[in-house]
Amino acid sequence: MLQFAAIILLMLGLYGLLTQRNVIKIIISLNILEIGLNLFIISVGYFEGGLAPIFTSETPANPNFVDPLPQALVLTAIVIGVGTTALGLALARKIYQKYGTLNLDEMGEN
Amino acid sequence: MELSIEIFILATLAFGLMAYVIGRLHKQLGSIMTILGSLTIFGGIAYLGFTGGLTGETAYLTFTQFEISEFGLFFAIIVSFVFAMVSFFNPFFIKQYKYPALYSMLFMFSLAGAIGVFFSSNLLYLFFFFEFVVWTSLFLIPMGRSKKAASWYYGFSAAGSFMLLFAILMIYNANNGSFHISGIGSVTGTTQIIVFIFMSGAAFTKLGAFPLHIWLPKVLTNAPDPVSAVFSGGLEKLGAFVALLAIVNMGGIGFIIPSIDMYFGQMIIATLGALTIVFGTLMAIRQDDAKKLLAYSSMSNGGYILVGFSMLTSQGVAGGLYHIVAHAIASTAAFLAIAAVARVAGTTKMKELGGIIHKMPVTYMVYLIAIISMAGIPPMGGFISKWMIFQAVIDKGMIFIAIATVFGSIGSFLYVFRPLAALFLGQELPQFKKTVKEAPFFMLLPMIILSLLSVYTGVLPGVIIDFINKIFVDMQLNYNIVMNGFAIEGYTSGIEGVGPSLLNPLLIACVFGVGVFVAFLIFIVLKKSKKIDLMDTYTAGNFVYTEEHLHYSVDFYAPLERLYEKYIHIMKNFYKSLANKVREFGAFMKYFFFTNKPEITVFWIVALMVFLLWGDVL
Amino acid sequence: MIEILMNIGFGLGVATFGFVLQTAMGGINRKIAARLQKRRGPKWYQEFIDIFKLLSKRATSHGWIFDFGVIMALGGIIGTAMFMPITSSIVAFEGYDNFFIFVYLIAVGMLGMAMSASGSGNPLASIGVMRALTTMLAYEVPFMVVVMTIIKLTGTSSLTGIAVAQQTGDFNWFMIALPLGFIVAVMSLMGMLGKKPFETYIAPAEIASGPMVEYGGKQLGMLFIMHEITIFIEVSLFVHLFLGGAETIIMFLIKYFIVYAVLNLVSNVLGRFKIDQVVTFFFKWPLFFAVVQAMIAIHLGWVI
Amino acid sequence: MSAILLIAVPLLAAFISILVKKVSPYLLLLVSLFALVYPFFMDMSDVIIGGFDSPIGINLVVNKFALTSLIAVNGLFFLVVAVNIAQYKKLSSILLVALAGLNGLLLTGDLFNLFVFIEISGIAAYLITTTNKKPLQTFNYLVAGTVGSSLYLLGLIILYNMSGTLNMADMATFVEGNGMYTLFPFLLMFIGLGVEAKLLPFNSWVKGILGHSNNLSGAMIASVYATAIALVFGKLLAGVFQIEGTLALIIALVLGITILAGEAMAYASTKAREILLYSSIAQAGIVILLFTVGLGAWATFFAIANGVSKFILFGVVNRLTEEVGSDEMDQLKGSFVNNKLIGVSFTVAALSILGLPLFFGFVVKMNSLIGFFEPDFVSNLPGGNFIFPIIILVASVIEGVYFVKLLTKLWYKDSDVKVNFTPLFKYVVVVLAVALIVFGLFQGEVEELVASLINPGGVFIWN
Repeated sequence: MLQFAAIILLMLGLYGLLTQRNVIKIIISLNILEIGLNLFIISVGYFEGGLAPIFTSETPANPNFVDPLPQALVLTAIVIGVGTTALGLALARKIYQKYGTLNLDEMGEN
Repeated sequence: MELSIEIFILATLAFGLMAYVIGRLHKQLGSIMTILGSLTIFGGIAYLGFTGGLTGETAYLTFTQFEISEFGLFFAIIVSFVFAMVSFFNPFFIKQYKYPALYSMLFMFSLAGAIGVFFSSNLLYLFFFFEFVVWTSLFLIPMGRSKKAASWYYGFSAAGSFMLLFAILMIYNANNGSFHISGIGSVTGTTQIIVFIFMSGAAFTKLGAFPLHIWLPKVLTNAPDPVSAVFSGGLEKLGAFVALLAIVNMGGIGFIIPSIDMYFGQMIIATLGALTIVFGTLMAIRQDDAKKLLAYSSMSNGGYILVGFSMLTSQGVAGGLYHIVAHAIASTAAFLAIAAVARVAGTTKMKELGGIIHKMPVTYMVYLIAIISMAGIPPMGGFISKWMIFQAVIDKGMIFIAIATVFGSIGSFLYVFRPLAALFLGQELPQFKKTVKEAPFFMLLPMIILSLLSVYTGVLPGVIIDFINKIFVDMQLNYNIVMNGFAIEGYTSGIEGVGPSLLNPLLIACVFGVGVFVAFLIFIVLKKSKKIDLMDTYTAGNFVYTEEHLHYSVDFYAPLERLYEKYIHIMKNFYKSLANKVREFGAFMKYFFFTNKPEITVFWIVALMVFLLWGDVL
Repeated sequence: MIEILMNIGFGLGVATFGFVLQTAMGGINRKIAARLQKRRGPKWYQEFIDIFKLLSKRATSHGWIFDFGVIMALGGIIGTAMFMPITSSIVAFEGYDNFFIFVYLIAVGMLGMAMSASGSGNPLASIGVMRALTTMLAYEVPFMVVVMTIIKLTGTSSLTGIAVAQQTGDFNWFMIALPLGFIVAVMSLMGMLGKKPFETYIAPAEIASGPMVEYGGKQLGMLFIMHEITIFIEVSLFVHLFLGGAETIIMFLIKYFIVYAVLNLVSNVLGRFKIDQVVTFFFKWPLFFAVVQAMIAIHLGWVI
Repeated sequence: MSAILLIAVPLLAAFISILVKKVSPYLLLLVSLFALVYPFFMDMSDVIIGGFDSPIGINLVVNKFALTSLIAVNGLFFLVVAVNIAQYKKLSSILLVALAGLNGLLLTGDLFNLFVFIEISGIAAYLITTTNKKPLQTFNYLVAGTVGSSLYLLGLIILYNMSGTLNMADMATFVEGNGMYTLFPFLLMFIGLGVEAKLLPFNSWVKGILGHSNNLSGAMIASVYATAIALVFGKLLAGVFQIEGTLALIIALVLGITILAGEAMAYASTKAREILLYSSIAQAGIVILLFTVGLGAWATFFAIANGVSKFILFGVVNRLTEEVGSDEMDQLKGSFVNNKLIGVSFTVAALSILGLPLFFGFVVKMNSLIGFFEPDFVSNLPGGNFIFPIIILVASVIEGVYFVKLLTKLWYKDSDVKVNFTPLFKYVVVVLAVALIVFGLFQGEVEELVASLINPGGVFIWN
């Protein structure tokens, strides 16, 4: 189920990228896409009833861990996503300074 | 004495570099280096070639291999000779160029490349030298009149040389990874046909044959005057070289057409060659620029070479080879004569010129002899080659090819006469009375040498026929041209009791001489005539005082031109629209993919995905 | 050496013979044409008188190329005529009377004349030359196709060889063997001789006699000689190619007379083409017939 | 000495440079010089990071291929930086990050790690392109780049889910057995990388970026980044992906269109920079095509030759544009009349791209084409044996026509376009041009060098 949610988010993000004409909204669409992706990554490692992959004294003898790697990966991906978003927003600000608008259609550049 | 051919190539390159260095210090001195260089190279190759002192060993250019073949030697001698003759003109033209030192260098470099092509036994390096000639000669062109010609030249040349490359790679593939030149003959089946098509394509582009001829008139018109001569007399012959490899060396391609006993592939080549002749002739007739006219004549003569080769008979192939010699000499001489005029008159447009003969009689005679040879009239070299080609065509009984060859031959009277009448003869226009004078001795020298050779090849063909026979032996072809004393044996029908057709050029020349002598006697014994002014002519009761009005040189063949003027731009328009199609495609793609909208990329990604998923491909 | 000199002398004799023959023929035919038109006409030797008168007059010259061209023209034509066989046995250079020599060596003469005319500086002359060359382009192509057919069939391009092939019975006279080709050749010959309707390049009314406009005196006289010999060459070519040549000199004279007279009569009842009409005319039916004839003869082998 | 230094040192320097702004340009120069020299002394052994063994932990792969690409990319990087740093001192830290990212790209042997480096170098690239003063174009680049890398990540995760490994070598062995299931993720990854590698139709950002580029960004993106991305792409195509069936068809289509359309678009352009940028699209297509069909060794050098040429071309054209104020070809007419040295170098670079003899481009193009025709060569793309050489050759013809047009325009005109080049730039350009000629002349040596990239089995090695 989780995968479906992720895919839907991905699709939403793509849809936003295709249709939105506002710079900020495009960045938001990008973020939605990334969140969908992150969710997807997480979902890869997860299964119903899995335990956190940490060995403690209470860990059963034959532990049913979830895959820890996607969780590690997703952290990196999130960080990168944040970086990109920040850069995008900075650019948005520049764009606004230059054109006085955030709407792509109103910028008058081909 | 023995020398390796690579020494010559390296020496040519060295001469080029020297010409550059010296040319940077002093323009003319640099160009004099080109004279020294090309004369040395020509002398060396010709001397060692005839005495058998050339070897193909490589000590420096170890990446490639050379082999001394008779046909390579044949071409190398012709081309280096043309270069040597033209190089005499360089010092007189060098001041016109924007980059004189570079000119001298590239002039020598293209000679080096050409020699490399003729002697390479490694096909890949044959291509290497082929391309080398392309780009070195490429930069000679824009030093002339138009810069656009260079890109036309490159477009066609590149198309041609890549066709050659493709053919070479096919040969490589078929011969288990060997680039040796003998591989051309050993391909079979479909590969053979593809190789044949592509190699012929390369030959056609270099030779400027229909339908790949567009660059030729453009380049020959707009290149600097000596370079036009080099192209027409020398570099074009690279195409003939490839044609020889493709058409003759590969042997018959495809099935045999029974009624004329020709292979289908050769038939196609012959047809295209015939079209080249007709096209070149018709276009040459209507030109106003003397250089452009000669350019189209070069094209049509290229057609003769192709027709000759494609006959695959002794007469045909020998005629083609002989035509290479005759045309190289004649067309170089003609281009040089026009260049000499252009140097003093500043134009080659025939409607702006007139009466040059009164100031430049020697140049005129050179041009006259050259065009007599080009039109295939005895006693010049062009007659012999055309005669042999006619023999071959009749032998095969190919009517349409015959029509084309005859048409081109008669048509050549028409067009070669144009510059004669409009440029040299007619009223002496006042603007040339003061400024124009005969070319200096060092320009006349090569022109005179070329004229003498034109006559020599037309009177005593023995030496060249022997050489051609040696080429046949060397290429392991079953052809032979028999010399019967001074006469050449032509077409033998095999009908009982009928001997071969004989042509005795020496006899013709003698008889012609006797005729002229008799006419001269008649002329000289009769009363001496009174010399009158050119303006003193019959004008049906009108009095005309301006020379221009008594000079008929614009639209000379107007009635004839009107008959076909609608159709002349077909091929050019085809290539122009091809170029436009590429441009439109590019503009379309640009419009389609390169708008400044961030969603475009996303759209394409999604579109590709949807297409794949929906189409159930995955 | 002596032999060659003898041959050359012989050849010069042929040329002289041709000149005398054609000049006389020309006179006779002028007479015939005059009678048809209900005139008395000039004497049969009128043309000789004209030529000798011209040669004896003092002339004007437009510079060296003007004279040089005339010499080259006459010289070329004399040279060509020297190769011409009269009968199958009377030929100056046996074995070397190659058809292509006649086509191409004659062109030297033409070129010389064109050069000289252009050198006169008269635009009318240049126009005449232009028309002459254009006409040449028109008639030469169909003619050559027919001749090539003959060469292919007989297996030799030697003129006597072709004539002998017709005499020995290998072929009928080619005027019968190749009827279509014969018709084409007749038309081409009309063009070659500059007879109406193909006399556009002389066109006295429009361009004042075309190439000849500037000439007078000895130059014109020499060009007249050249003209007569040219006609001799062309008509005898025709005789050898299509009428089976001649075994005896009488036969040659008869055939020659018939051909020339018939052509002359035909041309006298026709008008004149415009120059572009000449070209389109020759490139339509004559060329078509020539090709059809060649196809039939060479590829199908149907020779009567 | 460990290869990790190539990534760690620039990153460290990047941090330091933020602290001490004054010395940052020198630091950058120093570090990029270090990155250029260091590979020559590096051990040829894989580096394992974090103590986990290869399939599990991240590893850096150091082999001939990596070394060659490192030297080429870092060399170009150093030259770009050296020529431009005086003008763009502020960017020092970013360029250091870019260097780290690029080195990481070329070294890493882990697919996810590759993603991280793509993003690092990508973000640095976005920042470099902000110097174009066209924020909107940079924004386009950012969106396209991010979507691309997201797709790469998506594909990667799907692959991980199937195979349970992220290591390239491990993945390659997994793919061997499960070819057809990996189509979809591979396609995603291919598209993702295709965005960066300028493959049509995922490259709409290129025009905005390179069409308005300046000295720094033009050379950086078209030369350094293009070479690096092409080589990385090549690493994946040659080493990990198994291209057959539908994927091969799609890739063949994409590449064919990229090459032809790239040249056609360049042909249709009248602006010097646009011509160059579209031409580099086509070149990228050719390089990736070569990698795809398994001619990796020559593709490597193709990418490098192209990078060197593009450095000269973009460098010169951007400089001209800056002086003249327009990059319309007609405005630039006669620029080389007074700058013969630059002109000759430019010409050499252009001729090298066209693949004309005497120049490096010829050696590379010829041998690549010969590769297609080796008797035992079997292409994994449909029609690869014959169609693609023809496409490359046709493209070369079109390419030649517009380059010759450009060259004749730049060389001939009587007007006085006066452009001053800094001496340093001149030296660099001339040295590169000479290098192109030298590599072109010593073909045998180049061939040996290339042969060393191919292991005895005849397969191009990436690890």
